[in-house]
Amino acid sequence: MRFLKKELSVLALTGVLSGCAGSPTFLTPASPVAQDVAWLYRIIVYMAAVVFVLVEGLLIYSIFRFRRRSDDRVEPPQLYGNPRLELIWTGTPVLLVATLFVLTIRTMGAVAAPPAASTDIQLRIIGHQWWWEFDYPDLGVVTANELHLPAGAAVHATLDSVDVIHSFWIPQLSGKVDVIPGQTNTIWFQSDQPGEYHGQCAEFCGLNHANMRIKAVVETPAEFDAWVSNQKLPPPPAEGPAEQKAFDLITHGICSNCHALGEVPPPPPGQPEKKLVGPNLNHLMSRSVIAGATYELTPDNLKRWLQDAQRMKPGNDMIVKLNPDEIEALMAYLTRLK
Amino acid sequence: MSLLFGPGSWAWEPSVLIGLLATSVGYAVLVGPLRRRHHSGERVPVGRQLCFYAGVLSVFVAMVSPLDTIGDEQLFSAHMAQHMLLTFVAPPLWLLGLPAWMPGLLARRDRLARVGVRLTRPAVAFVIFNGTMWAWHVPFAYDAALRSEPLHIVEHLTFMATAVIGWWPVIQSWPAADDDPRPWRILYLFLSTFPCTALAAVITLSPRQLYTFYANAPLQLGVSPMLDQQVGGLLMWLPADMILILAALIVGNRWLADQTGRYAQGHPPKVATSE
Amino acid sequence: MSSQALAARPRDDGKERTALYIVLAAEAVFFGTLILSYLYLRVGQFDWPFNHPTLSQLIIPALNTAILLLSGVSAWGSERAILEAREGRLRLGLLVTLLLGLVFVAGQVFEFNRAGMRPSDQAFGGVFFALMGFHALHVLAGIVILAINLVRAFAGDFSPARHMAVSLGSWFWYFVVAVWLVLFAALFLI
Amino acid sequence: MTAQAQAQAHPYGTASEKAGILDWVMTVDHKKIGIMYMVTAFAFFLIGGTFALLMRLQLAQPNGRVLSNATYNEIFTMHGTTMIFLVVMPLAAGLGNYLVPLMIGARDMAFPKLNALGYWVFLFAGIFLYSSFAFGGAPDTGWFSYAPLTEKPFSVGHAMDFWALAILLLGLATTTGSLNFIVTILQLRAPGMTFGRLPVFVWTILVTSFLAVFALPSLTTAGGLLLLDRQVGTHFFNVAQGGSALLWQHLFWFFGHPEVYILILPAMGMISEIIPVFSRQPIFGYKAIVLSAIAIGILGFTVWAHHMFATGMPNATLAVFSADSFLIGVPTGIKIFSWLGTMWGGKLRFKTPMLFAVGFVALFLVGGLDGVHLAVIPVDWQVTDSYYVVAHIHYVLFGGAIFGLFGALYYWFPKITGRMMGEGLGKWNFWLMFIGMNLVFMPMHVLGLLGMPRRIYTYGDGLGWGIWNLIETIGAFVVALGILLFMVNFVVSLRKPATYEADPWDAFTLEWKASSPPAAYNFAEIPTVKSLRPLWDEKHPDLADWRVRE
Repeated sequence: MRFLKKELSVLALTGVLSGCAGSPTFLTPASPVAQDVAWLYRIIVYMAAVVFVLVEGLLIYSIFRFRRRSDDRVEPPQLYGNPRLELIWTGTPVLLVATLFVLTIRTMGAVAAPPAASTDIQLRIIGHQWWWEFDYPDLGVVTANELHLPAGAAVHATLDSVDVIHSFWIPQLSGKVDVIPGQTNTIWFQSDQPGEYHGQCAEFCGLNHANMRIKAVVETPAEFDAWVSNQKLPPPPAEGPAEQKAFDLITHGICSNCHALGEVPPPPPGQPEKKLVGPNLNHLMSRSVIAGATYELTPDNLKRWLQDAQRMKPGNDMIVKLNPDEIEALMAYLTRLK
Repeated sequence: MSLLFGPGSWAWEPSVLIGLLATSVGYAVLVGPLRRRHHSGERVPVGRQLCFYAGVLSVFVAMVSPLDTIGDEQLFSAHMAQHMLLTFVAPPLWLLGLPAWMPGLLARRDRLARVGVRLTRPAVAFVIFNGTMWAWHVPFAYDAALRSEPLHIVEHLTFMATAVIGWWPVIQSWPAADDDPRPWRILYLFLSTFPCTALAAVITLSPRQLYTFYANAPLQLGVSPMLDQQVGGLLMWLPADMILILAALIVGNRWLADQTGRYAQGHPPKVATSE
Repeated sequence: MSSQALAARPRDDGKERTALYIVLAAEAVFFGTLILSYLYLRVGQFDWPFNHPTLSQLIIPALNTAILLLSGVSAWGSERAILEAREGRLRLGLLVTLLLGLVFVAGQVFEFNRAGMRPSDQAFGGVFFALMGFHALHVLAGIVILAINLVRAFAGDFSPARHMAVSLGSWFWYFVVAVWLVLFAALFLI
Repeated sequence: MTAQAQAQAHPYGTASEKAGILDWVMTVDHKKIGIMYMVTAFAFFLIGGTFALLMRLQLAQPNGRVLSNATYNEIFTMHGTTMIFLVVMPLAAGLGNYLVPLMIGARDMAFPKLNALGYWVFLFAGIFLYSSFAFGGAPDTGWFSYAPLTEKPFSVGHAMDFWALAILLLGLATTTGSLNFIVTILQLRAPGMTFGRLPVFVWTILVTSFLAVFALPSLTTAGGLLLLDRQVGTHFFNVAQGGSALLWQHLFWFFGHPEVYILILPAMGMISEIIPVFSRQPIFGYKAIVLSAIAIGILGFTVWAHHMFATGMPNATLAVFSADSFLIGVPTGIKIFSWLGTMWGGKLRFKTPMLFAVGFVALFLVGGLDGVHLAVIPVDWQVTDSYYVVAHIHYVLFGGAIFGLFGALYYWFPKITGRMMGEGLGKWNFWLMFIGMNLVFMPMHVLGLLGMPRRIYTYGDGLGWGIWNLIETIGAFVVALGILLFMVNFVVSLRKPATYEADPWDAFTLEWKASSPPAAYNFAEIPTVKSLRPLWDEKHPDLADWRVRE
């Protein structure tokens, strides 16, 4: 049985190392940080494998070697201990863990700070139950769930939560950092390879913890700049009565309770700023995902969402009941928010 | 380098030097000639004597080496290291060097002896040692000690004195005959980790500077004040706990040894098997 | 049940005492974690109401502390009394301790209200409420023990040979006093 | 059922002669209380196991439709809470209750009434916790209930109040139990039973009890403050009002890490009794095993922050806690080697208890090794809160604690009932559980590495997680089958006529000197002990351990 287990683990490891069908694993890293950690992990796994084989080997050996023959009634010589031996198997682990500790410290130092002379992106990551808000203060861009990054840039992010504890994790780009209310954590990561990376909230944060995902899109600087300049555009003016109706719903109607559209207007004097619990709707259709990156953002899904958000993501905050012509109107306008 | 050997980096404070010298000589005389003359007790093994001198040495390192100067002027962490030497390194070493008969000499003055016995009851000693430890780390007390030299001396003296009291129940009662059963000493050491861990945790996890003195101390050797404070806390956290755990294991080891005789030390029986 | 009867063994003495020591140690850890929670919040929070306590703020807590200390003395007196077989003094000691305890609790409640604090005032309101409250609960528990002992004392249930209950009661009381001294220092003096 | 089993004639008159239901309710006998603990805990074990199967069904494939997210969250929370507080702890407490007095040659626990009280409080707390299902839903914030998710605004309804109250009650029950163990072991040992001759199992119970007594207060504080926040309106965990979200984690893990050893140490003690008997050797390096238990115990109180590596602590702090956590690997290694040393040069009999004990060693090793990985901070940042951690805790608590407990049940069943458990079914039971548990938990390592976070009720396809999850679900049912066989075996064995054999395993320690099942007073006369293995001394006067000293 133990053999089977060993095979399993080996098989598993190889499966993992070969990047297992585009899984979001730090063992197929897309950033220097993840790379260092992957390297470290391989080392310690091989160390563990040696110990594993050694000890299980001893166990299996003594199982077969010292099995009592059925006819044997003689007691074996009684062995009470062996101080020298015990000293050895106290000392060896000490050396092993000491090695591990040195490796740990080395890698921590290596991943502590970004390499000099790389372009920097400032990013504010804000965790909401159950979606991610990404704010690029220097670029004046705010988006949700879909994180755009230029390849080769070092991203310096601060993490805040508006409600409970979340944890930000895009395995191929960086390890986890908890997103804690009342405490601003920081993290940096950098991706040199354009591509799409799956991330997800890693600290249980309530009903839809499983549906609080991240789609990270790393693109060439050119593509990124194009994306940014598009994101800066104001929402298009409404054309025709239907769109006007939708526009009013969004800016003054029921939608405006949770959502903003483009620039958030300053609150009327004397009133506190409205706490927006939903993503900004501007450039909605420029995102490829909706509902905490749980679904592709297609017109059909958008319509289903407007019809019954609770069926798609039970327990989320969008509990409005919209009547069919409102939905038609909204579809007409929202689908134009490219 | 200049830190280690630069001018004024070593604090050749005469009072300290004289004190240490007097202690060592006094000890040497007590365990040497005086003991032989008055037959005050069995001779002290060299190892034990070395322990005592090691204790003196660690005080020397704490009080005279640059550790002292840096701690007093620049780094909380250095100051913490100094205090660790004064409370968790020197006192146990001294007590290891103290043969059971030596306090016996004092015990002839029975009033003093009675006080000593009271003070070194585990519960009492525990409170005195940890109470002092905590009291001095209250920000205003700590800052005050840093600002006034006399108070600073009082601080260090109380640290050492109470540490001796705190370690007494652990070390002194052996090799002398045992009144309190040894297992209690393991528990005593185990419980002693709690106040240490707690105090260290508060210092380490504090999001702000606790001690104004270091918050606006001069040159920080390139260490940010916050990091300095965290390192200081950690210097108390792990080393203190580890020393206590180590002590607990040594005590437990000796205790089990004579609870089991040679049993646990692995001597196979002479007869191998019975037919 | 028979097993219970048979469980009585010569080495049984000190069972209760051992148990009490362990309980008190555990209780100490409980209050320790409470105080740590308070310190952890306090080092993170800047508007602590007692950062520089004024005399007027301290007067009542100080009085309470004195009262509790006094009760500690009388508790000690009652224990000595029974060891010296002076039942009158024992009853007196228990009674005085009990009354002082009640006064203390009343004082605590008064102080908490006088400070105009509500449990929901910021975090520190909760801290005061929790620390003083949990301690007050222990004082009340101690008072119950004292009351029982008092009744038994009037029933002439104690003698130098039979004093375990009194001693345990006193020990618990010393603990309560000690904890308050720490709390007083932690809440009002630092 | 045990009652009726023992109701048959017994040469000496058993612990539970004609034990009617009232007899059980009123009893203060440590053996009956022990049995009640075990039966109750096993019932909870079946419930918690069912929850596990439900979770596995839901996760068997991407976008599973078996459970709603609400239900799933309740179920994984209750699975964790149940297995830790209502299964492993009370099972160990039950065995301890039954065995400690027998092993140290006492006639009962130090405080029999307190002992009974502890059990009833535990039972009530369990039922109370489960009654939350009937009152608007069970707790659904995970077994470590991180604030502020547990605060009123995010956990409306009473689930969290139920959880906190139940935890406080369980804390009370465990504390009374531990107190009882400590005093019993310190005060009621038979003449000659020095601490150097205490069976390792008794030692681990002693250490565990001290851990419990000093770790639980922190949990009590946490639970108390949470209740104050929810009911009185204080703000301990409310950031907006000067509270702190991390305060909960510090309080919880200061309890939570020692808790891990509270769960595993007794199991270690059990196999330290089983392996020597079935290897026909004394435990190898008794002193080392005892001291390592003590070391693990004390170290356990200093490392709690390693559960918080991702909370944004400064690197200096991280480094220290990493080092501290590594250290725990050392005494753990000593234990594993001591067990190997005990088997080495012995004559091994592979009865079911021994199978489980060896299984423990084989599986616990894995849990130890991947546990070390979690102390490697940069790696921890990747694998913490992923399925890697789930794999780790289950190799320790299922491969470790549960295997140890099953071995112990097989080993001491004859002592408790006067009957043997069936060997054939026993072996099947072992192999199914062993193979099954590896099928369930080995792939969890892989899933963790593949980026699957723990506690998600669903996952999309195209992430390469499906296949591994499917294997796990299959494995889960293999385990379930094994446990089913155990129950069959249990019932069948109870229906067999009793043999009342006092010492069927040719064992070493005092409990086998008493009759099976032991008389209410355990020993007609209290034996005098001369070594760690009093029965070995009796059977082999010329080889007696105490002679070895001459």
